[in-house]
Amino acid sequence: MDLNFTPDELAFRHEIRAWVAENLPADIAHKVRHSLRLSREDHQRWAKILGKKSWLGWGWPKEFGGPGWNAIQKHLFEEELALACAPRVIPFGPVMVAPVIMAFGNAEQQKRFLPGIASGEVWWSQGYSEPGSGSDLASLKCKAERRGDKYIVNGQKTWTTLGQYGEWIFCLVRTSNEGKPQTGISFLLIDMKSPGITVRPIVLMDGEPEVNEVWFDNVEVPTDNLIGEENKGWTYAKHLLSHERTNIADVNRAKRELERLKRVAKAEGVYDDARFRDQIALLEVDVVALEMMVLRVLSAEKSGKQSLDVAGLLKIRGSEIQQRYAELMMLAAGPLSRAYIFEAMEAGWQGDQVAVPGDILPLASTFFNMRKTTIYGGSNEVQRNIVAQTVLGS
Amino acid sequence: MDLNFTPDELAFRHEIRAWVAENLPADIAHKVRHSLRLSREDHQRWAKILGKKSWLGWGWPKEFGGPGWNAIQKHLFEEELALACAPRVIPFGPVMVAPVIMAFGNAEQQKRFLPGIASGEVWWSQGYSEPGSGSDLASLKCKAERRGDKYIVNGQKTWTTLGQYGEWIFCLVRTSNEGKPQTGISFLLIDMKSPGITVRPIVLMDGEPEVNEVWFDNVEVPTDNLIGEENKGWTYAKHLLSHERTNIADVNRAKRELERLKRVAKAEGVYDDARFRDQIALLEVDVVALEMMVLRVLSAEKSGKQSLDVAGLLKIRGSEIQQRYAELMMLAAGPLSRAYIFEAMEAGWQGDQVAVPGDILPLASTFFNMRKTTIYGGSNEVQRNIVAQTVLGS
Amino acid sequence: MDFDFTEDQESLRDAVRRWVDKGFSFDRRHGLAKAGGASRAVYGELAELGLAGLVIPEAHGGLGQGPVDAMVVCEELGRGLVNAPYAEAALMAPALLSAAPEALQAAWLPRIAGGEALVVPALHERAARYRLTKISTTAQQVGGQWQLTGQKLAVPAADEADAYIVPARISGSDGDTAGIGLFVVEKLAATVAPYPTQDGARAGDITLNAAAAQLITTDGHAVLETAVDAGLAAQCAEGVGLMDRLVAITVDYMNTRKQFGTTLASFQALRHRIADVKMQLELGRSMSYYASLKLGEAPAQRRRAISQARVQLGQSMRYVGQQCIQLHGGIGCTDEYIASHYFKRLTVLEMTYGDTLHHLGEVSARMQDTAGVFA
Amino acid sequence: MDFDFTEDQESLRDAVRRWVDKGFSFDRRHGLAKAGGASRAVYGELAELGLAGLVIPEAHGGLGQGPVDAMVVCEELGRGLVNAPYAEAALMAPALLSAAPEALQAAWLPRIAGGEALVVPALHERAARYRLTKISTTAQQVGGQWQLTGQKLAVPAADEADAYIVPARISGSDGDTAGIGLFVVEKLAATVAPYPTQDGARAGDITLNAAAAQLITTDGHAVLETAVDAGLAAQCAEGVGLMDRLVAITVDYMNTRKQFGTTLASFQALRHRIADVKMQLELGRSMSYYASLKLGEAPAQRRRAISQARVQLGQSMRYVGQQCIQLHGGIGCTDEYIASHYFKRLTVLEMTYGDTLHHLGEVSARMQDTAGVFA
Repeated sequence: MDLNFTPDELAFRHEIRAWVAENLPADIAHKVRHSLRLSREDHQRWAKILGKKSWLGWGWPKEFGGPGWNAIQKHLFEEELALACAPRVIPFGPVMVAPVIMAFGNAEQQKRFLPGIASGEVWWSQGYSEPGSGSDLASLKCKAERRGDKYIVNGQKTWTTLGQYGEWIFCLVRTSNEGKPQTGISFLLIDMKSPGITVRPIVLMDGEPEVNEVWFDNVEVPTDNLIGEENKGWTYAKHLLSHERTNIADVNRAKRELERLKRVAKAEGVYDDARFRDQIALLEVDVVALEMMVLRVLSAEKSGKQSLDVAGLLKIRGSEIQQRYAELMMLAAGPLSRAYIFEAMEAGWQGDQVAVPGDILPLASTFFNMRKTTIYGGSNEVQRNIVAQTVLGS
Repeated sequence: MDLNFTPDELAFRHEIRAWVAENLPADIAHKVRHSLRLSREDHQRWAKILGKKSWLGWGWPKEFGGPGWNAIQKHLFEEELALACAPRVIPFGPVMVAPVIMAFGNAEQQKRFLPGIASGEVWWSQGYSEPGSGSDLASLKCKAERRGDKYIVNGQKTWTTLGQYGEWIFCLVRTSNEGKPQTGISFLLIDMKSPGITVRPIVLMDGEPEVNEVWFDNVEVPTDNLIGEENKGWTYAKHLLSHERTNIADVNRAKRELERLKRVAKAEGVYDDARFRDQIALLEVDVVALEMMVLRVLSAEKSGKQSLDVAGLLKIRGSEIQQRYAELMMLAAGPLSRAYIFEAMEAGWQGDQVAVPGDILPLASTFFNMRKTTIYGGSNEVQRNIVAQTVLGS
Repeated sequence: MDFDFTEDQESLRDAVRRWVDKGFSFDRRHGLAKAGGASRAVYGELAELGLAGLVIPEAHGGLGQGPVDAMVVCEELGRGLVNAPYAEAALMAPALLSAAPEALQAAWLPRIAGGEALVVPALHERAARYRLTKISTTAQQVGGQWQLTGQKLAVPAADEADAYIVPARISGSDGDTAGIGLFVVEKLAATVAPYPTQDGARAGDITLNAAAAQLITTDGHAVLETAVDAGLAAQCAEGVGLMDRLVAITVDYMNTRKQFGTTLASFQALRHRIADVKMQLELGRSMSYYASLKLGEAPAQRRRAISQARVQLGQSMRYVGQQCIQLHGGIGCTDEYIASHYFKRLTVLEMTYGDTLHHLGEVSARMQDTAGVFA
Repeated sequence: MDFDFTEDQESLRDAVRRWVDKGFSFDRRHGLAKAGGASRAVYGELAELGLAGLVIPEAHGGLGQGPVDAMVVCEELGRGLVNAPYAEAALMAPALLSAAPEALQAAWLPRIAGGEALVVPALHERAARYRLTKISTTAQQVGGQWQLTGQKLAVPAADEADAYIVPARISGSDGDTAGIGLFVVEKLAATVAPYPTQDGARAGDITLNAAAAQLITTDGHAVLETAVDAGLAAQCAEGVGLMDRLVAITVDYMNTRKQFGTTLASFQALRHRIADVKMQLELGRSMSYYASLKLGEAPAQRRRAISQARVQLGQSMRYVGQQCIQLHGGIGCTDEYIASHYFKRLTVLEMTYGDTLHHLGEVSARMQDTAGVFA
């Protein structure tokens, strides 16, 4: 057992850190540091910078143009980006659909889609959830009927994160009603400019249109866009989920936000209030424990010796921690966090006579936004079902 | 709305307080105050003192020789006894079986059994739970077969509190296997001196033989001892449960123990430790909130205006609070509470050279003993089922 | 001991509830919030019901009612998610003015009672958090006229109010209870930077630069505490109303929404959660009664009781709010659905006039050997 | 970065586990506890496995192993619910003696390593709780001989030990880190009042009345902290072993015990509970690794890390212990069933060398701007 990184790992970290310091635009980092609103252009600009370095697909193997890093290198890369206040890479392209295309797409599909993902040129969205299918995803109804070399897609997806910016969307669609619900699902790539697609933003409780409803009305999709075999889409989606390992815990961001919480607490005069400070101390322990759990998983992946099936635990704990640091920052600001100034979420906002400091203004919004984290990506209740299944073996 | 007691109620409280001060034996109160071991004789002595005053059946109507108090008077009586460190009245006779006999027993049974209960002469036990029937009480198997004017009882009861002292036991027994499990249960009074009964104490984790297994091997019980109708016992038992209203919360004891917690914390030097003190403060809020909830129920009973179905909530919260004050007292003593001296639970124990103060010695044992409170009397999980049913209406 | 409401109180409750049912739909509320949170019109309608003068003495044109009546109203306003500064304007301001010379009372109270004047306390300062004695705003007399200089933040309905009640330091320094003056400052004398609030209402920061002020009292700390306690008790009641309704909404949703072929209400883990939610609601309701019933006690007992209540309500509001969102799932996080608005109001309430940790500190500092409802 | 155990460590684990499986059944454990908690024989068996000298330098007859090896052993001792003062005698006492003059080390360490001598720290004093600098026991030199006077409470295996390592004040007063001497006091020099403990072992209060003592060091605070931290890391590991096994026992029970016609494992509310239990177990395991891996750091980093770990373990041990009893129901509360014994040991562990609140205070006091495993 050794808690230290190897000299090679440390050198790798140093390389990443230097590169990020050089290449991350300061205006974007500023927005991330203060939870300000990121534009589509901000996301794209950063994605293309990463893409140019071939690091947008930082988890990709070399054969597909990725860096071919191991689990620990990936983690170090993610950590350096997070600590430097890089925006989170929109995962739908490089992290979610790309591995599926690599594993189950044909050579033509790989050639057609992967470069645009790797470069950050094409914005992908995810079409999984439906109004009636949240935790019970397999009950999805959005239908794709085969007509010659096309699928005709009808139905609705929802909770499509930043779908208003999407150019392509990967969808789970129902291609059969026979057998178990899981067996009639296919994995389809759909051009969002296709006629018949309507996107309607849903405003979340923080006032931001972060997710969308996407309607499909007789949308024609070439059968060339089917990944793998018809009715096998559930398997591919599950493969994808098994790829989401440690980053689901978002521990790197938690470390950054814990630092920020301490800054906010100092500015608001509660860092030296023993009661409030104890809450920070408890959270600090939570963050360290989560990081240790993440490192255990990474070490197991590297050595292949231990098997650790704790993805559910990482999701549950990570999301609870995200909610907690957001809550404590808001509580530190107290009554002043009641202000809600939509424009103040833009960088450079100058509220003429408003005396509530700009640093405080996004805190409550962030707290409200964070309520989603225990719900999305498989609600924490669903995660507990999964953990219990593993623990009880029944 | 008025939080104050009426002058009449205050006068009543005063009367009780004066009587208790006069009549509660100091040696018994001392044991209660310090969580020391109470003997059968201690319990009996106090029960007979109450019985002589006709207050052992303090909840009884006048027609059966009780004082005929209303809900608030009963509460005040219970509170005064608790605060004065009277032992809890063993409830199986006066609180549990007596109301069933009054409501469903015949005149002969009432005449035969109630006087012995009211005077404290006869020690009653409860025979409900069975090894396979804990939370799922209706699945009980202990069988009573009718043979002429007798029932032949075979089977086993368990968790019989202080059953080793019992002279009579009221049992739920299976008299039919037809229909729903609930419909084949009868309510039987059994003389524990009957041949065929074996009582084996179960030692709980604090080292005390507080509960028992009771075996019935062809035990003959006169049919005269059947309460009400055969196969209707479940209804009677439920009636009894509906009588257990506010005292299940045990808030009076909680108030007394909160005081004691503060004394222990002072003696151990942690009352002025802000972190520890905050825990006491939180518990204090819990206790006041529980008391308010109890008072709301009492007021509703008195006026009949509001309907409040919160017995499940009182059980859950009351038991959690009991565990918490016991935990905090133990934590206040810290490493010193590790000592386990069986003899130190006896009043008057003098541990020659033992330097750990006698006050501390019962604290961990009490904490361990209290683990039962969230399990017995319908586990808190079962209570949550009941509360949810009420809230959801489904 | 009696927790029944009188017939008058039941009528009062019905009147408010009828007004909410008829006149304050979620659509209206949502629309007002989206348009910036203006509430003067809503407050005017409450005044028409006589509620603005609820606790103002009859001599000054009010109804002269007590804390339990105020509790009834606030609970209903909470249930209806009414975004008006009722507690501040109709309960706290009159309490503060009660310490004023008779002439000043006569100048303001009848107009407050009638709803013509909206007067709100302006208490918060930067980094003062919940300490009532940490006041940077100063007051000095210039030629017989009091002038105030300083800044107050997050003043409710700042740009809709006619006047503010402002604590300012006449002498002493942070932590001193002596030397705190209370003043009425008319809006025209202040510079107001208004903004919407997270809970769909409106607030603002006001800057006073030698602003003309009318003196209520030069020894205002005690009455400030009294008024804040009245506000806290009102918040407790509002919180109960909010929770009560949010739980009902959630129960409906659980009985309707299906996943895995069955309603959410059929999953035991969610059933136990709603049982825990119910627990927090009833503990909160119990302590809301407690707060209102203890408002008339001597200051030490009153403050202790209020803080005890707020510790419970703080925990209850947080748990009920967060869990009811969680029980909804995604829909609970959206702006177009009502639940999130209840949740946001509950969240803001916890941070007004002391959060849970603040009041825990108060309880801890005021702890006695014995405790209980009658201790 | 690597969390794999070496082959040697796996062999060590296997050796301890085999001994437990063969020689330390619950019946034996229960019997020992009922008979008063004597553990010398058990400790002797551990010594036969070489464990008494695990971390003692080879020069003094030990195996010279490190914290991870100690962690492996303690985790297995926890899993087996072994009631021997292993951490105190085999880990803490050698750490304390490492500050002694070479002659004193040579006099004791080989005998400890071989298991011939059982030497335990005697640290607790009345109302000192967990403060290592609050020491009433005094040391003075009389004719070249050190003499100690005072009382130490809850000394592990007090009447089975051959000697105690006793901190005593040479100079200074409560709170001073300077002036704390460490001494070896042989049992014969002390008056011992022994008693069984709640967790099935044995302890005692020792009274020193000008008791003859051998000086380890006159400046003992730093080494005392080091030794206590080694003990705390060992406790973390033992806690993990205890929890791991208790969870396994509970899972078995849930899969077997039927109520309402089905196994407990089929109730969703209980399934979610065991998921939460698993969470606490894995967080605890992670922080136990952390504690052992940080033992070699500089004092400030080491203390912070150890307290962070103990805050997690404190929470984990409490939750896992209490919930596993609850999940059992009545049987979990009985003395004859194994679960309650795990629970009692977990409870006692939380109160040894600092409870959760104590260590939270340490974390709070040592907080830096950044935090994390490598901070």
